Amino acid sequence: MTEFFINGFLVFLLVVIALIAIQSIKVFSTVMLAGAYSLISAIIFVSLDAVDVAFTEAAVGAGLSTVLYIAAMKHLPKREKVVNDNTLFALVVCLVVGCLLIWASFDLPQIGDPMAPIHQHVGPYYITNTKNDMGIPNLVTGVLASYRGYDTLGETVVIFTAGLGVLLLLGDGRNNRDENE
Amino acid sequence: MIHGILGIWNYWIVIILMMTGLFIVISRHNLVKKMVGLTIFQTSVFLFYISLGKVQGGTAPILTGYKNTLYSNPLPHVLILTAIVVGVATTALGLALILRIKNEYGTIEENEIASLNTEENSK
Amino acid sequence: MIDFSVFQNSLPALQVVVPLLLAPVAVLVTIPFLSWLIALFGSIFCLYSSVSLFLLVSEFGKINYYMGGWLPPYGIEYIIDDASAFMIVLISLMGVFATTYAYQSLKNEINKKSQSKVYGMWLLALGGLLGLVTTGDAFNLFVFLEISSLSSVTLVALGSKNDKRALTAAFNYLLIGAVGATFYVIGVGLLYSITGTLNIADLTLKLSELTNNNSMKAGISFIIIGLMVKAAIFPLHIWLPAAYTFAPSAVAVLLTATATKAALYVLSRILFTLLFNADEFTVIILQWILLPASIVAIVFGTIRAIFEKDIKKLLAFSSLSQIGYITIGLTLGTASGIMASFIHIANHSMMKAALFMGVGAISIKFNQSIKLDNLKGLYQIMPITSISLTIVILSLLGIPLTIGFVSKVYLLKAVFNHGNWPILFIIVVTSFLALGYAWKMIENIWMKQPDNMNLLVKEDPKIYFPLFVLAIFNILFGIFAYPIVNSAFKASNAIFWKVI
Amino acid sequence: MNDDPILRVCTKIIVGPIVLFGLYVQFHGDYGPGGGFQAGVIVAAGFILHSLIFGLKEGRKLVSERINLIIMVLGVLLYGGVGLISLYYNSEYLDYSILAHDTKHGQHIGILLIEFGVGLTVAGVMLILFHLFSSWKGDSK
Repeated sequence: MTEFFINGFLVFLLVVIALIAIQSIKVFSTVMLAGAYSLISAIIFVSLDAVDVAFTEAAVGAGLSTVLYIAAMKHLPKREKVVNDNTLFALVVCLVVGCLLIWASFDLPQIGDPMAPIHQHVGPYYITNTKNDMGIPNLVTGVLASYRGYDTLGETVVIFTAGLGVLLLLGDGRNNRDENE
Repeated sequence: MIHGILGIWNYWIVIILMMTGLFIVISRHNLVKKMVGLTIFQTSVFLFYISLGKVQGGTAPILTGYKNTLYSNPLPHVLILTAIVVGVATTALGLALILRIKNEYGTIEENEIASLNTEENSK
Repeated sequence: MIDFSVFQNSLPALQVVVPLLLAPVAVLVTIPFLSWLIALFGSIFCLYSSVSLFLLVSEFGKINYYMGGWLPPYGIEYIIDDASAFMIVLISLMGVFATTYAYQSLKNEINKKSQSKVYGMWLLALGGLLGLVTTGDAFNLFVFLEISSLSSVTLVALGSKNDKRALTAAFNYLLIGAVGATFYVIGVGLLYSITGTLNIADLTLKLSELTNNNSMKAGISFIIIGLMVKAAIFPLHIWLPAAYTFAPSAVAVLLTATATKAALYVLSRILFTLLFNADEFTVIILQWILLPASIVAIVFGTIRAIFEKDIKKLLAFSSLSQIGYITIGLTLGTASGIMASFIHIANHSMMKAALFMGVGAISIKFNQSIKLDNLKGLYQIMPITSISLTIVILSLLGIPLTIGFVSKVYLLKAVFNHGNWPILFIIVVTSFLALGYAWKMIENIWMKQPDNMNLLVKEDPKIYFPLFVLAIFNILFGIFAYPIVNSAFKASNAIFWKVI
Repeated sequence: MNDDPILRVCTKIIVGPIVLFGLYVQFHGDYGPGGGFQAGVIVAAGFILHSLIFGLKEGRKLVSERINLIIMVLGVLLYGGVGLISLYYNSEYLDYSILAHDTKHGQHIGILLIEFGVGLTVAGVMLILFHLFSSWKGDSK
């Protein structure tokens, strides 16, 4: 029961943060809120048994993204100019999509139900076979690196693409300036 | 029965969080806020996946060596690890573009940029 | 001594992995020409492997390749069947053309310092698209979707050297693409939660056991919305015109010939594998969402193109309407409809790639964004480019003896067999309306005197060679349509009947 | 960049342990939580801290942009290369079983190798991102 209340409180915090992020006109504080959002999500991931994900979310989502945001904010205006001409459209889109999802949620398995399809098919295979196949206890590493290793290769390529892209976008401008100086 | 209602409620909160993120992306004109909205949207989707993987009374999917331990499903965790990295890649590229846009246009408000673009088009 | 024959068995993996691994090498080599050679080698290797896979598949049937040796649904599976073989041959062929063209074009449009990195990006985009088409795993598809979109966003943004609007175009592409990809992930999550699997074949099997499940319907809808963003289908196309207009011309060639086509293929695959189990729901998606969207796209795109002065934008809006023709074939829900779509996917990528190459060749001479006026008297300045462009424009219109005609015939035949007269009418009328923008270009090229004779520069064979070859292809496959039609027929059967 | 002696001394003391912790997370990832991504980010964080306190120029003396790029590239090539080795031994792409005499051992070696590749790329990319973002001043337009 304690766990339930702690989780409830954390989720409540998430909702509050998201709502403040809509309202706030200070861009800088929105950026910090996004960092807090990631960090609280990471705590929720721990309570949902996803330790590896929590670790990554805390390091990447709350840590590194925030660093990048702050470094970028140095050159960007700190306040946004509020024009609310899109609100109705956005509201309609979100309501439609949200209702579609809520409608879908009625046929979703209940959270934590051990009889849910995902705990019956494919998932159990990893739990029973990882030890025999590769002899390592961390199932997430096993699935990530070997069973779905190709996904991880793709992901490494994605992060490489992003690095290369930012290098092309920001690196060359800087090099030009250095030559001028 | 209480458990049943709770099972659905969790999804609803995640859905509300997703929609707040999407709302920020669509309604705000400030490009940085759009990126923040996207981050919130994506992080909420991660929450959705991770809550799928949870097993009641289970532990983290790291083998303990004891028999009859109940583990949560590792597969959603793997998928979300991938998605987190993809998310940060998108954020980095988006921020780089925003910096360049600020440099060229002098503003990062979408409606001002749009009117500058129309000027450019009519040239 | 390395025995290369062992690699023959792994072509399904290599055709994706080789460009992805050559990309970092191309980045490390700082000499642009060498990087370009690496990119060219990569694309030629892809062509070689995809053609040999195509031949293998047409002889021995579907190839399943298990990454890491793990059987599906536990591991990731690659599927090469008639349909995906058709697509990888198309993508890698257009990749070779675009890469050949890219060297001279990018040399003019991009800083020397960043050129070798651009070729790395180029290879990443190519590899991402090939992976997107061949993967048999729903989540792996997302990863490749992101590789291809992040790399194409960067490539589009590189147009900012000439025009700052490329940056906003790229940002919109990134943002809309990211929201679309997130929708796709939500959809996959919903389907995963009710089936427990990510392998598309296994997913189809598991979904066919479920009937009338909200999560299934919502999940498929989310996946389709996500893919519609990538394929630029009507209400979600907003990123496309600006991205094509302001990207460097070589990039526009690559994107128009491969990126949207790959997304359209994936969409058709999802529509007819996952969706076809849910009967009346299928009808709703096809008849009430995709069909109106494609009709509006055709009409809107054609009309916008008629009133457009900027040629690149004109071509982008024309692409929008041509994508509409492709999706109309899909909405018929018949094998002949899918076949018509596949023929048009191949033909349209050949036509539009050639058109963007021609426009790029002109923009090098004029060194600015080009309006219709800049085409005036082009036949005096660049005769071969003019002839090739004219052939391709005629092909776009659907004049007999060109591939455009083949597309139109098969599309009309499919619609006719389906008996949907209003659609038939719309296709015929919009084809005539397309004359509106096509004629403007032809008129300017052939019937006007050039404004400024200073522009009388010799045209560069390195630029017009790929364009000229594509123009010849436009006629060649218009007369001998058998190879494209036959492979599209097999592809549509593979998708529609799920045989072989 | 920052002249506060306390910060400078503390940073000197703490950068080493941070990188060490990153390596622990890297190579202990198959037993506990962690792996290439997390380790890459942590190692990058160590270098980022160094650059924050001693200045970007000092940071670039430690890892020049060229070396940074090479680290990024090596990670991807290491990962892809392990896959190619499997092909050479007539197995499927990324099948690590052939890396040692028995499959279980081979898998373990393969996982360590590719995780190291991931770690290299992630660390390289994160570091280069930080440097690009913080050294960006905009053109003089």
